Amino acid sequence: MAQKELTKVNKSNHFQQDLNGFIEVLSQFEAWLMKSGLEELEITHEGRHIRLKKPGVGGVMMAAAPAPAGAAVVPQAAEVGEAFKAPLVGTFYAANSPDAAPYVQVGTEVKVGQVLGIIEAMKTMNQITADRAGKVLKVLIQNGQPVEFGQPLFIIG
Amino acid sequence: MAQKELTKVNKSNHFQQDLNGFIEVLSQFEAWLMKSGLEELEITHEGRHIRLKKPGVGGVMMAAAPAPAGAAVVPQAAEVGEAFKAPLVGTFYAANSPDAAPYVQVGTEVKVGQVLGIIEAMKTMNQITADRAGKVLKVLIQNGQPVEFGQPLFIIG
Amino acid sequence: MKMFKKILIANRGEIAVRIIRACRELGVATVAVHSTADEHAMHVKLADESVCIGGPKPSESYLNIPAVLAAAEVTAAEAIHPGYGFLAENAKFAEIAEKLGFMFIGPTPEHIRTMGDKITALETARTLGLPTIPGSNGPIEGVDAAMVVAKHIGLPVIVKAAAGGGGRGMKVALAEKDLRNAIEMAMSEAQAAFGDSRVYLEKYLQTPRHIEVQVLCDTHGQVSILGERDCSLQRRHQKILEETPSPAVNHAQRSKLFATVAAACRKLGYRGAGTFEFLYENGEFYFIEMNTRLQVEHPITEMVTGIDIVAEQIRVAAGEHLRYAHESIMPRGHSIECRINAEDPETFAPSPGMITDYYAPGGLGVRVDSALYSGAKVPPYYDATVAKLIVHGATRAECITRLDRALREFVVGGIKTNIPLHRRLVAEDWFKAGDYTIHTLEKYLNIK
Amino acid sequence: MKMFKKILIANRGEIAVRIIRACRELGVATVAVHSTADEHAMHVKLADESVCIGGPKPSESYLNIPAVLAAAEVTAAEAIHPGYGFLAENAKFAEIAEKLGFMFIGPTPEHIRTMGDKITALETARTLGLPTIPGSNGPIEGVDAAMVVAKHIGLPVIVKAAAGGGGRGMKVALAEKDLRNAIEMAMSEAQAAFGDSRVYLEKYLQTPRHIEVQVLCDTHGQVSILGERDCSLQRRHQKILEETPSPAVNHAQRSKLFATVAAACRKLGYRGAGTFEFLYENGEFYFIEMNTRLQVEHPITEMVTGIDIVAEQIRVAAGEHLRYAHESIMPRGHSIECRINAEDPETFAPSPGMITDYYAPGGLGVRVDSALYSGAKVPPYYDATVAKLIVHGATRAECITRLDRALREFVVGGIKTNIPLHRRLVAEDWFKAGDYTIHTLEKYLNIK
Repeated sequence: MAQKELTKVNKSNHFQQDLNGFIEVLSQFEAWLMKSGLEELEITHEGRHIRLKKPGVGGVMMAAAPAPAGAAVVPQAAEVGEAFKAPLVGTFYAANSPDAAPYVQVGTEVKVGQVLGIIEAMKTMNQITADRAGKVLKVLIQNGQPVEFGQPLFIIG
Repeated sequence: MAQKELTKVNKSNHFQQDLNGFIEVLSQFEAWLMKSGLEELEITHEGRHIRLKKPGVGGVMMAAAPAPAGAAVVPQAAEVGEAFKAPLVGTFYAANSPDAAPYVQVGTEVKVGQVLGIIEAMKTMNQITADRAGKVLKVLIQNGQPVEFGQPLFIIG
Repeated sequence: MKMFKKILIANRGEIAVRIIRACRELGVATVAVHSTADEHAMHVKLADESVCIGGPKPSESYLNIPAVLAAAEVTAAEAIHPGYGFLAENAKFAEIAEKLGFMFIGPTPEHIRTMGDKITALETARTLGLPTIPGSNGPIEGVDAAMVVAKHIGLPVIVKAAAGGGGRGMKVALAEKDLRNAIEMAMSEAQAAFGDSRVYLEKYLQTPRHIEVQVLCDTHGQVSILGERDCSLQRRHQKILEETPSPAVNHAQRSKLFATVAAACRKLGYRGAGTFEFLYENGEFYFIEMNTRLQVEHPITEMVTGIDIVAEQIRVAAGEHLRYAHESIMPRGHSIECRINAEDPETFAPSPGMITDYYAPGGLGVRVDSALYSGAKVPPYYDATVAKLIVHGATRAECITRLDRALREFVVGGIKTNIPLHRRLVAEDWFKAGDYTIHTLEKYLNIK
Repeated sequence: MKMFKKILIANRGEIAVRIIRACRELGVATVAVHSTADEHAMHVKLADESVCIGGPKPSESYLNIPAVLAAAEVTAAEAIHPGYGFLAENAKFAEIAEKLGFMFIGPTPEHIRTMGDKITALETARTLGLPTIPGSNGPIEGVDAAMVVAKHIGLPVIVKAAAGGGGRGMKVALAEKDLRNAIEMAMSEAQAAFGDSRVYLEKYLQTPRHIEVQVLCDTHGQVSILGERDCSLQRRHQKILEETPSPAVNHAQRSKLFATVAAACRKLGYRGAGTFEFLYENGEFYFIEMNTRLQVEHPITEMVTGIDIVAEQIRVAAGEHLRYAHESIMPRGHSIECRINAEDPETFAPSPGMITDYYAPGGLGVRVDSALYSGAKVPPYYDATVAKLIVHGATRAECITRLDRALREFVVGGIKTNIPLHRRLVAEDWFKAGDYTIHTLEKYLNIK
């Protein structure tokens, strides 16, 4: 069992090593599929299986870049931290006054309930607080910027 | 382990090398599928598996029965005869008068140029003649019926 | 006053798309707000900017006043169009918005408040000279007194227990010979049930139609009456098909009604677009309520008048003078709207989901207001009306055959819609004859 | 006479769809004919019946008279609508069709023939009292004689070699001081080139507009004039954008023109829909040709008049009286049509292919006539016009902003279209000012 698992991890690593060349192959298939009148392409070849599908037939629309015809399992940057998202819409402030130091910076260890910043909405200052403990790995927002509901503000891991 | 890796990389390279030829083959399948009344094409051949799918019938629309969702390379009734199609639109007559025997029936051996029936269009009687020799295997049309351009009338093999 | 540079649309779906279109045509930039469920919605794609304001539930986003106003702040919008539903008739929202310096595209908060309360609205209507359903205006004691009042109101009348509710002690007298009996029975039932024999009397409408009048007023005292709409076809108080002009109202009735409504608007000092709703029976109109906002069915009025009501709302909010004098409005032809709902056409169960195919009918006299596209999602959280098919014809008959043609072309795949119901309705003889009341649709649905 | 039970549409593409829609609204069954390339075309899907009549080339199918008529025979159609293009102005087809007992929905074969020949058409127009481009009406000898004629015609004039062609011996005199010189040079060039110094003279139009008048006539002598269209924006004699009313024509000019055309129709005894085309310059109209059929750009006239021209054609063919007296027609607002062509917007190279995405703009005042849908094919064998975007507005300015809005919404994926060109055009100041002639578009395309 352990061995099997190990094999699997190895394979996975290998897969990642191969990824660049493979992505190129995929891109060629994607280009071909997008140009074609088809909707789906599925290939099994020497132990590999690929399935590409165009976005929902659809009216698709305006702007909105068509999602790249997806395929292989993309490893998320999951283990290295999680996004703290804006709980409301408004203007973000990193500190409680223009001259003050920001509440948190990259490297700050935060506790549950610790103030991370302020979002101003309707002339009201709303303190936003950490919902979990961890270290601030990234700050994704600048002082004074408008934020949407659900917009990632920090990576805390 | 090293060996295994090498093999795999080779394979991958191979896959990439093959790509141009492969894309060409794909394009031919695509052209065939788009022309056909089918919706999907799936082929397994010497370790390769390919599946192509047309966009979801698309506009779909009104009446017009959706093309039957086809599948694997259907062996055509090719060897057993070929359809003789109506060369023009009009009303089909199997004989030159209501009482006469039909020009051809199942089993009739026809020669090139032999009269197979009459299509009336604009009050004019147009004799339709065989474009190849063979035996009438099936009669697909009844006396007095309207026919479209390209409608199969007989199977001649 | 100058036209706005940027407007935030505090709504979603077809009406948000409708408003964005009007803004584009006026050269005004647009901000869409949306819930997390509407990230890929059409109004988000069409607007110049978009802001996610909260979760899928209306209370978290489209009804979330601080979130909507914060979005207006961060995008520096100058005005807010509320559409219909959600915050459109929320006086508090209008008030806070204007306090924060945003122009609310609608009437004053006071008018929203006055008309939003049923009792205040009726009282105001009477003050404004609008006809309301005649009644005893208070409880009456004694059969003979009630007889006098009833005869004054005119038959048929409905007698209701003053202390009651829920139908107890309620009697209808259709003819004069039944009157005394009805009053006596109502009074004795009222006495038995509530220990109080006093009754209210009110005119009883047996087969009324729902007729409403579209008004448009500027801030300089000018009032335009854009015609009436017949919205009698309703199921559970939800309109599903509307038409203009009403097949039941004649020219003299219409002129009189419009003059009364115009006078009421002037007296009220109303601002923007609004709708006065009436019950109509035997040539008489009875005010029931006023909607102080854009109406779902406004497009049929646009089709016959040629006036872009949403653009006019925005112009009025920007302080412009109305460009359409009451007298200059010449409705042409006939228009019908079918509300296309994401629901089972038999059971009326909601049918959210992904739109797999979409084909909107086109050609002469056919308009589609919709937020659908192939690949769009209809989330389960919001109103079922996902599209409106609006058809215009030179005559009512032409309009109906065109409507039938357009309904047959309409393709909405992936969800169920009430298109099949509309197709059945427009084929019915009573519909073709224009012969229906507010009870017709429910009866029709119960019979089959 | 009774309305037809079944009509065969001898066409394809958007115009076949347009006609099928009109038939449906009249309660008439439809037969689509199609080539093998159009098996899955929209007109085939929409019609009640369809018949494959031949191969992809027009000559094998849509231009194949026996095949079209055989299809009408086998489906027992009573009438044939030819649309525009293909067999629409083929007098022989109209003649055979009527001989075989089918009603041809169009004018008589004689009128098609008369107006189909340029020279006969001009002669007929003069007989009918229509203004044509003034000229010498024959070759002239000698400079002095030519001077007299030229002054009679009025400047500017163009002098052409009577024996010539291809521009040789052609001179333009813009002002009187250049006249003698121009005639002398033309004559000596003509003498040198052809050994014949005689010349023709004709009024020279420097910056004309293309203005056409839509007529509708029944078989009982009634004539309706449905207004004019300005189709000056052309590239290689192909119209690409049309509007009504013309921004250049005033009320007095319009009234006079319409009266002249109406008189001509009566004198001719014309039947059905037709279009008189004129060049217009300095307040004067000059007849150039007549189209004895439905016009591509007919929808803009429908948008302002509210009259369904295709339905009227069918009614007239069925022997009905026109329902629209000339005097009752009250055009309202402004309408513009953009022809959406499957072509590269820069090089104009045709762009057939499969439609991968399709979203037609909607909302107030927007009409799309098209045979496109998501998954449709645009075959390489036929006309490049795959859709028409027709927009209506209360004013020309409103119409233009609405057009711009609609063009921005329009999505046609999988092929190239000229939508980007239309977007550029409607943004140009000269277009917004209505300031253009038949030369403007080509100059514009050459400059940039």
